[in-house]
Amino acid sequence: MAALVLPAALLVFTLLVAPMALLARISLNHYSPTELMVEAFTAENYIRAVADPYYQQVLATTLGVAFLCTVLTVLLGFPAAYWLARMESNRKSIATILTLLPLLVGNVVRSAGWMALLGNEGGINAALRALHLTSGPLQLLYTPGAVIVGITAVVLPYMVLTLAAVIESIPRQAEEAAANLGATASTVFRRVVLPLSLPGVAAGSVLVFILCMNAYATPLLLGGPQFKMMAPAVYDQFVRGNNWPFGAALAFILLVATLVLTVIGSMALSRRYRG
Amino acid sequence: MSTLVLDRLRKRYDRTTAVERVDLTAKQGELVALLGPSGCGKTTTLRMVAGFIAPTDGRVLIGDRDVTQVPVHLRNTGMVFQAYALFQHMTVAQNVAFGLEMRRVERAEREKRVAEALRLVRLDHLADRMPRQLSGGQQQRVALARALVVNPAVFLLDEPLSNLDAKLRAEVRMEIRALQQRLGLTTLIVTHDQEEALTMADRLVVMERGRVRQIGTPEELYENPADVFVASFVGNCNLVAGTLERPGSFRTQSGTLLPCTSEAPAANDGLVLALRPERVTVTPGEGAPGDIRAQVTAVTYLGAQTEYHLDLNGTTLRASRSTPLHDDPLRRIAPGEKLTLSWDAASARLLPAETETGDET
Amino acid sequence: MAESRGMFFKSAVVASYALMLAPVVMVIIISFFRQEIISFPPEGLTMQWYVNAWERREFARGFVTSLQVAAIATAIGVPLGTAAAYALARAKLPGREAISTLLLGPLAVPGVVAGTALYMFYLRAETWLDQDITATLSGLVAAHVLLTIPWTVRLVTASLQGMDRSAEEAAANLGARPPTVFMRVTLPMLRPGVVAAALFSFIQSFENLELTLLLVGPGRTTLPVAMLSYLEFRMDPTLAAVATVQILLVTAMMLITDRFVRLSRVI
Amino acid sequence: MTISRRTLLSGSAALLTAAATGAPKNAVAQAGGQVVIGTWGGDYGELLRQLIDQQFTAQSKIEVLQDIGNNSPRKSKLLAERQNRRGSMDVSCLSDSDTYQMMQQNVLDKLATDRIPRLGTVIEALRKDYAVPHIYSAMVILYNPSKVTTPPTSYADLWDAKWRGRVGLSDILYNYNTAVAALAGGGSMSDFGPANKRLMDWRSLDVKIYPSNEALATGLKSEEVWLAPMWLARGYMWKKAGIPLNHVVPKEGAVPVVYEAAVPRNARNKDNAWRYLNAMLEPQAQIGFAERMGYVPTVRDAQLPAELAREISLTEAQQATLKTPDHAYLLQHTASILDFWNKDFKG
Repeated sequence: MAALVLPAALLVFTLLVAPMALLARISLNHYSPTELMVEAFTAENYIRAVADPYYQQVLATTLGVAFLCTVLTVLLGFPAAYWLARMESNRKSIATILTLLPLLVGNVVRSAGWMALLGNEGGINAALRALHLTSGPLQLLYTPGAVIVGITAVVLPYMVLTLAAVIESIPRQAEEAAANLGATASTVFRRVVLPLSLPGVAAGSVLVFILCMNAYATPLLLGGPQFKMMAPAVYDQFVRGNNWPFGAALAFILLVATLVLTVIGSMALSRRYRG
Repeated sequence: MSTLVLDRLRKRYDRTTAVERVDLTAKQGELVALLGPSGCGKTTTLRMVAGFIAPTDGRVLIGDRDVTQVPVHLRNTGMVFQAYALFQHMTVAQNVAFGLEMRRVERAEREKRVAEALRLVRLDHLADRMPRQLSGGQQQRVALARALVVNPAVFLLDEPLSNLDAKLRAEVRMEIRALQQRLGLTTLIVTHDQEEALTMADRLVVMERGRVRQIGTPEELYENPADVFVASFVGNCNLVAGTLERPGSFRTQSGTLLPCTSEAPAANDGLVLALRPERVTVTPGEGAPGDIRAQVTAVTYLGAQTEYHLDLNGTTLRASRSTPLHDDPLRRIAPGEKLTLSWDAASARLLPAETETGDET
Repeated sequence: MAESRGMFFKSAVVASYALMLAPVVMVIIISFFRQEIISFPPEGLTMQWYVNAWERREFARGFVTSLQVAAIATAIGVPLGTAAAYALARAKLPGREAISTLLLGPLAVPGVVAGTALYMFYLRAETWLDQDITATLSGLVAAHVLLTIPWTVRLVTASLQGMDRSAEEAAANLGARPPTVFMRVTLPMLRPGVVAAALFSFIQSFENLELTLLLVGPGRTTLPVAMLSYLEFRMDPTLAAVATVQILLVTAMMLITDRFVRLSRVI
Repeated sequence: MTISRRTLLSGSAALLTAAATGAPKNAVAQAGGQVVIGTWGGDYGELLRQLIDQQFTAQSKIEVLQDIGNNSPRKSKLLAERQNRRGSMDVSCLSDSDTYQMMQQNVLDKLATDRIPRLGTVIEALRKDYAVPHIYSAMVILYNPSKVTTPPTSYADLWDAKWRGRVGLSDILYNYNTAVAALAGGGSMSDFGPANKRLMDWRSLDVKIYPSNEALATGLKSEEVWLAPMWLARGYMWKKAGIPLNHVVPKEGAVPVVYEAAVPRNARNKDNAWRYLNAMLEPQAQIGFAERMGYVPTVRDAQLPAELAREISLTEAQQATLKTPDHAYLLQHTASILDFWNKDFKG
């Protein structure tokens, strides 16, 4: 039976681990503007990436956005997940499809939708102008706010679906029992539903955090030229700068940062959940 | 403790009526059982009392207070759920303390009352356990303690014993009854088990397909069932269709005449004769001429009781009696042999035959 | 109980769905705007972008390619992932934690990083094997199978954990050999998990951009890549028209799926 | 359920078979083989298709496939694939500085002059032995005549304090924008030294940076910005699209851009590629690009209508002052230019 794990493991090994090893090797090479990549065994790319205040800032931005978006996603996603989980089954199919639909539309299209909404000539500014609430256009697009809204919207369905599955497994009667004992709706939520769905919150947060850290299309399209997150910065180095060793080093820094924080986060959450 | 009044309570969903006009007054300290097969509306009724379901019409009164519009958490009912619904993330003591916390009872007072409640259900030694570490019976008692500790105005039990094994069920049944009587709790219990209802309740409400069939004490229901459904659902009953040929004599569809002195409820035909098996006396041997005679088709030994399946020229009856002693000739009766039957003609009731009209569609 | 929920709850639900659906709705709206550079209010309404979208064959072709790649990747990845999840849950494997981390790995590596690494790896492999890999269907499908593995392992594992094992024991007791038990009892019981895995695998493959970016070739571009390529050069509503058609098709597909497998019970 | 599952299974089985039997690398195969053109999308790709591909295929029976993307990923692909025996492109469309870089990296094949008869008609100044010039334009100053009443005359005028917050730049043209800054600061195409200070000045004047040329067009349309250094050809297109714009050729001399096409060494279909390059130089195609996109022909025998010529070409005098990029210098400094642009200017 153990052999059943082999095909999948081999596939991931060949198509992920081996290429990443190749990338790791490249990250130790030396970059030269004329020859591009010189075989070497140097840590200079890592040292440069860590020491450069610009990339420190990019990493900090990425972490900040990922953290903020994860928190927002939990706050917004929990009620939505509860609503979805406790819905009668005939309407629930529609609600489930509505939750899945954005996932199938893709980040590029959704970003285009946000651009049409947030642009200076976009829907929101036009509405504000029509209501005489503003004179000039509000700068909404190409701001960190636009990126946070965009990324939150992208990862929300994952959180909602993860949490809904967990909430569904909480017996409704536990909530009814609490209400019967005198708990208001918000107390039921705080004292019964929330503690029982903590494992789901942990799983969802880890997933969402990773997705936020790795966000590419949304920050690229909504953040504007002055806003940089790690994944676009990595791609920039590979494609615009043709500096593969440095791009590879940045990629590994992003990967390690994500993994370390994910592990710490899930350990903290699971300890709290057990305690 | 207060009285509980259900006043023309009704619940309609889009197309179906779950509960059709329930009127009921439970006196202070009275235990009323809602009895019926699954889907009869008993749980819906209970949940309307608790406030989980809003009634379409009618009112719920606890004491003098109309609570129909009062949200669940302000009704002060104590409910025990079928699967207990214990909070899996809290200890036994925390579970029991929850309702008191919601009522903002001070910590010292709270701890005292939690300890009292746990002592009452003999679980004081398990206060710090988590629910999943307890047996089914223990979890049941936690649920009881949790509902009782808040001094509810009305005590509600939703099939509280269905998850327990037979022996435990009988024990807990007596415990709940004793507790309820000691504390003088006005109680509504939902059950589909007629034995449970008969042994625990002061009064029973028999429901079927959203309608109340009969309300009465266990004795009234057993001795004087209002219709065929109640007769068959409460206890065992022989039900034989036929006509009242003349006062005192009932003719079954297969032509056999059976003695019966009770009054026909309606016309003389289209009737059902209801006769409890334990009211039928069986004697071995031929008997006197004019006696009712029957052939034994099966004998079921039930320990304390023995049941005889009888054939009277095409009409089947069951008789039951305490298992005869070793030297009693009845003890050796086998299928194929004949028996003589008799019963008090007054204990056979006549009921109208069931008609399907008038049921909800 | 829903009626007694507070304002915060209701507004959070509304905000949440507004956030998820607003860009989608917006895209549908602007697909009818007449002006080329999108601005509000519209200068008029038109269907011309739909005509344009239809004439640009790369979108229709991209849609077909995306469907094809997603279907094949799902058909390969879900069985592999299910088998692995089953082995991880039931077999006594040395280094189980490590293997399960490995299998969830594709989720943790940023798409652009994995895509670039895979592209370079493919190029090396092409030299060693003297065989085309980049820009081929097989190369693309292999990469997308990689995407499906972690989702399948995740969802099927969750399903396995919630499963009552007595039915499997009953089957074994009735004389079924382990493979038969798996095929006849375990797998059917895991169906919601497997269907969810298939759905998510399909979604992950269908909408993937980052991993795919460097692996597509001329004449074989997936829809998201075709859309990004278009967006890079033009911001007219053609893209919105393509997306609207895609939304309609995808919704129809999900409604059909829902008739056979209740999505609300799967997810 | 059984039925649907079976249909699903058989459906995927069919797909699997299709994958296993290995459909040919490209769906349709023409008698003359194919040629893969690595090109930009949008109007450029569309015009290639309309003005060159269709006729080319009709005459030669060679199928033309476009590999659409921006020049940066195209360059990365060329570089990544250069060790491989077979590359993915037969023709690569790139800007002049890009082709120079690719030539330096030994990616491109020398032009087979005998296979491209129309090379002889190419304007002398644009000739190279590793790439064919396809179209060209120059970086002028676009302005909104209703807002800007006294038009600027030089790149340096873009630093006038009265245009604070009204100058827009396209992010993807960072090296050309840096060149503009260098020229405005008194530098040259071989000395970008003065550019950095100028860029920082721009920054303090609230210059607006747009992520792409198209986004800049939106900014000009909404009159968020009034001035922009931009290709004359783009200005022509945008004017046609209804954006109120005029242009001036700067006193310092405009920076030209030539869009070229070259053939990688490891192209699979080199013969077809040479034929395609030749087709790109046909006068009709060249005029078509001029009419539709505003780029100037690179061949002497493509006669533009006088009206159009006035709108998109430079006068003899203006042509004489063109500041042709020093590609070697640019290549050496491209990393530091990008770094400064990203970190100091934008950051």
